[in-house]
Amino acid sequence: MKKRGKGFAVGFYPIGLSGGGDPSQAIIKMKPDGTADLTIGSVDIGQGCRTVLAQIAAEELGIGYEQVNVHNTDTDTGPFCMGSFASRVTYIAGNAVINAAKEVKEVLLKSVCANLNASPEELEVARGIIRVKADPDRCISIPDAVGKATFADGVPVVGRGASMKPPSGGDPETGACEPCYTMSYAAVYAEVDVDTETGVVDVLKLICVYDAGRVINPALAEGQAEGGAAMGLGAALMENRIPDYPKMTYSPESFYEYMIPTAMDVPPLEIGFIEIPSDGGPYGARAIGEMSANAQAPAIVNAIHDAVGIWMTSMPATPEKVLRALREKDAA
Amino acid sequence: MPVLELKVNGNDCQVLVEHTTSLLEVLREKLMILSPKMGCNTGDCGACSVILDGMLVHSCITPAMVASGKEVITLEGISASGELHPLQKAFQDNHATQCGFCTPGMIMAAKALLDENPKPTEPQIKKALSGNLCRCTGYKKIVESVMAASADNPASGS
Amino acid sequence: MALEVVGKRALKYDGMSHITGQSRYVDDILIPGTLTVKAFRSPVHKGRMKSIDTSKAENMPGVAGVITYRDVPHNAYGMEPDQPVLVEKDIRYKGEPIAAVAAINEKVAYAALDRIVVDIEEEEPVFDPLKAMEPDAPKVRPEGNVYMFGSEPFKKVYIGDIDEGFRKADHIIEETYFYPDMEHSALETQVSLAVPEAMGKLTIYTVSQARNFHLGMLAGILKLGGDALQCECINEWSGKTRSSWRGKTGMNRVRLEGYAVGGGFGGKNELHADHITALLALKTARPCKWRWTREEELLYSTHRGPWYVTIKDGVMNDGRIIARYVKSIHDGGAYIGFNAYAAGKFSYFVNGPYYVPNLRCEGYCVFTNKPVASTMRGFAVAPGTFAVEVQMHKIAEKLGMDPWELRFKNAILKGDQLVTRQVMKDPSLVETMQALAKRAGVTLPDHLMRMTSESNQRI
Amino acid sequence: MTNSDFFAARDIHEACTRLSQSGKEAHILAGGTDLMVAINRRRLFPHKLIYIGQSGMDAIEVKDGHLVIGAAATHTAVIQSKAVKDHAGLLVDACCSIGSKAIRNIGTIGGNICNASPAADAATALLALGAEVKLVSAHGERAIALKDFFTGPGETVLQPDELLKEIILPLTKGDSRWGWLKVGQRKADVIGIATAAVSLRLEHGTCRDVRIALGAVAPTPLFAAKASAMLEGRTADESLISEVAQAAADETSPIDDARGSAWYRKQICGVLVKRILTAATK
Repeated sequence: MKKRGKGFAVGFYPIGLSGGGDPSQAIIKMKPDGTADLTIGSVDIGQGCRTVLAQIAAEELGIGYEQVNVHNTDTDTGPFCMGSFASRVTYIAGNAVINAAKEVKEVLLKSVCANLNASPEELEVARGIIRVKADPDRCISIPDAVGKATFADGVPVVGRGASMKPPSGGDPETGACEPCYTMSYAAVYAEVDVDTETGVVDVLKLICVYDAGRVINPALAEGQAEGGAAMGLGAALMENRIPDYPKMTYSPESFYEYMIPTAMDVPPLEIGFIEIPSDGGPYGARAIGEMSANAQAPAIVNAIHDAVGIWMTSMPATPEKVLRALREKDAA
Repeated sequence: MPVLELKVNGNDCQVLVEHTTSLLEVLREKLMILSPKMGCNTGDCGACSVILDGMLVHSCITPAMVASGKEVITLEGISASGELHPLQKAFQDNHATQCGFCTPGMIMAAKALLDENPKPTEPQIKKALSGNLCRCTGYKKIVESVMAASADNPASGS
Repeated sequence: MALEVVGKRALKYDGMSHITGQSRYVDDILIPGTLTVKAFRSPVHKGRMKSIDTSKAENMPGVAGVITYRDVPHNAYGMEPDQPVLVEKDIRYKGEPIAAVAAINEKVAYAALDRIVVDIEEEEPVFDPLKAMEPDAPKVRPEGNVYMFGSEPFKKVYIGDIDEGFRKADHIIEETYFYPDMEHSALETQVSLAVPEAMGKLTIYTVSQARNFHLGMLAGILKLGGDALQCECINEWSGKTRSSWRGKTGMNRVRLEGYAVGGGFGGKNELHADHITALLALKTARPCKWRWTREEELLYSTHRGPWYVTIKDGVMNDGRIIARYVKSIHDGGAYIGFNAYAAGKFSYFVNGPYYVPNLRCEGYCVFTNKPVASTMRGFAVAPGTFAVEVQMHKIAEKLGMDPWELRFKNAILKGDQLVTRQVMKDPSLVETMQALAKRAGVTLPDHLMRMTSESNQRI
Repeated sequence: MTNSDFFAARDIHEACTRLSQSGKEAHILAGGTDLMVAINRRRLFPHKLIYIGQSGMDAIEVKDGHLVIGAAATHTAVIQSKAVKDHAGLLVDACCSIGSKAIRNIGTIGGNICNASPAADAATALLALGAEVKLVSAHGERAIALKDFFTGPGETVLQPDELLKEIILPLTKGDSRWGWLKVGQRKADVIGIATAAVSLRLEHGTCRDVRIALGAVAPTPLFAAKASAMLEGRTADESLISEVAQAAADETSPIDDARGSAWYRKQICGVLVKRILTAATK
């Protein structure tokens, strides 16, 4: 009948196109009321890159999140971004935004330093003001500073930023190269029930822990992790575009044939982050998008083994494949 | 061509349709009500979910003529007063949207549930939403949002 | 300075528009006069198109335009441009676009497809990558069914000496794993709306995840900037001199505009519809919209190609993995797409998060008569993660060792090299596993809980 | 509505008359959950639709010692009906596992039968409940046992001018027991790889009126006559249940398809029968 098993698996995932050479760029301009327009080329596919990049811009500029508009509408206005793939946007576009904000701050500090009787290096930007680090009472509000730069100095308060890992082609003999900035880490724990007569695997619980470095927005990071867990579950148990592989006999033609998990299929999920800063990511961020969907399948397969002693080396572990493996084990 | 008369989000509408036209096509292409989405056109994903005379339906496989004389509510119609529906607010506060494509149908499915059962349990919510696929969220924050909306609004209705 | 905004649960930028149904996706953009596009796709898995006659479709009332390969200025695209926009002669997968029509509505568009006459000589397809690798297999492509990485039929990466490692090892553990073909299943299918603008420019409303990438490809296909396109240049990833993936001029003639995107997961990293709607918009001088059906999406869009991963590990009695050989076979479908890149990415990270001093990976990328494989969440690493992580449990079972202990023993630590010789500066597997164990209620022995990635003290 | 393409029948008589006039050009439309999928996928181009959703054919009532369910009753109506709950609990369980809430709200029990899918959940349960169906045309009515209704995948004895009017079930009596089990590729909104429905009555420990039906394991929903007879009038024990389950599996003739192989279906349908019988005869 039903047998319980526990398993776990880990994994890591690189940030950015493997081999580098994938730039992201950002432009920030300030309006005279101290609000900002952040223009990027990165596409928001639902993961929330506009949210995260607006948070980074706001943090750097010392203004509120709601004060940042994000524009990523089209390729004429937006600066270059290689794309929203390879778990790269938070890290690479995030650094581009930081660099753009730095340039904005340079313009502003240069404009107001005389008013504050200090050199630009002696100033800092925080909570809507520019102030002298050593004497925080000597300060000017960001709207006033942008106003001065715009209307008194007549300079545009604009910053540009880019971030890119230079291409790393690799040694033709050994393949040695530096393919990525750094890695994110995943560890997933699964508990399953295996029905020994039908082969049905019931995943009871998934606990997923990630080191995504500094988490820029915990709610969005959880969302990625939860969606990744569901996709990993689908990969482990049901999803297959070519069920009769390698024959193309039964290619699914609708969502009634290609199964993805429903709300009923996703077990209770527990998501945790440890935040070990990365070397070079914005505020120590790593990535979360893709690595969140990888370790569930092996964790579930290892749990199935713990339950009934079979190795499901071929995914997905459909009821039929599990039952066949159980029968083979019994026969052996 | 048959004439279809129906009420959508409180407005009386008259449209010419073919006998095989789906309700989704009428909503999107004739009435320009765009929150119901076409995700599969086979009734499997739920992105087109609307409420027809109090019943949740997949508008893509509901023949438009079947809605004759009936009332359709779409996501646009649940905050007509200008205030967010408790479910909308809960979806926002609980970060339940990612790409947003399933969201209109998901909220309508949740509304149909709460209209019938103002205090559903978590398994009841999951069952009620199981015809609405979401590839982004893993459903957790969606289910939490429905729980939150039902807790805040004991007599949740439109 | 304490962080003020970063680290906060800021509400999603587009959350309010999602929950009120106001988010506009490409299919929600309604422009009067827009034509509906449908594609005539290959009915066979493999074949040779001897002739195509679209005149009956063109002459139908309500049909504004029909395109075939003759209408494509540069009929090749991709990372190493090898994929035709529309089939000229060789059909390499079932569903491959052969022609496309733009008509006043869907009904007319479908009726027009029924009037396109093609003469196809069907040929024997090959679906199994293992069969495709055999010398007498039907050829998916004239140059052979195995992608050549320079002079070798696989992507090779190695460090140390695996033969030496296997000699010293106390145990050899070998297994082959299979990772299936998956569909991204974003709820929004491929949609494209191309709108001719003044001065011969074009705006394309796109679901692309990578607009600038696709802008370059489209500039190459459409040749709107003149002829000086598709120069030979160093391919950034393969390091080989080949045609570039991007056109060299004309990027100011096309504007890719994106609205809300209904999910990607890697399924919108390849051109699916934008090139064809663009060609039809240019031909008809009217807005053209193409929304793929779910059936098209499942059968003919890009997908995660299946992988066979064979791992042979040389392991010591104390659990140290001292040698690993990995052979992967990636079923890439009919074209190169991102497949060669994928073989590289797979091999770079085939260590898993473990230190293995002697490692060699040979990554094959095989052509079969299937739609081209492409990127999908966890791209090229997910199959390796699956194989390596089940392998780790198998090793633990064989040694009678706790699988946690085995992973801590081999964990990548600060300063360790991967097979690429890239030095890990900030690894955190140890800490991630410790956190998981705590959450899962697994009590690990003190010596494991005391470990740190930073100290590089192997147990 | 008098439009010739779309005819909304106000009663069954109108529906029959229109059907006999239109012949093969017309399709009966009830909920449309199967028909519209076929239309949207361009597998079917019906010239005319005769809509029976407003024809009063959706009543569910106890009449003359029988439970009578109108063919146009939706699955949701069946699930919510007290009469069905009281007299055919098995049907409630089966209808709950059909599609999603939105499908059940509009899909009808008559549609589930007439579509004649081998995997039809309601049809399988109705076989186990000993259902009769009443077919009607402009020329008259006839009643046949549901097990004689199906002739193949998507094929039935319905004549071109006939439509399914209602489903007639015997009222349960005494200590009635039933069970419904389904194995699918996921937990909800799924077509069964195999399903099993069993109904019986315990009379002092003896099994009476045993009916075992299986879905998705034959060209039609399958009434396992031999297995049912094997248990009739006997006291169930573990070994008898195993024999009956095996007999049920032996009656199947499954095929390979995207959801599973014939081998797998044979393996599990017996398991499902065994589990239901074990629980039901306790």
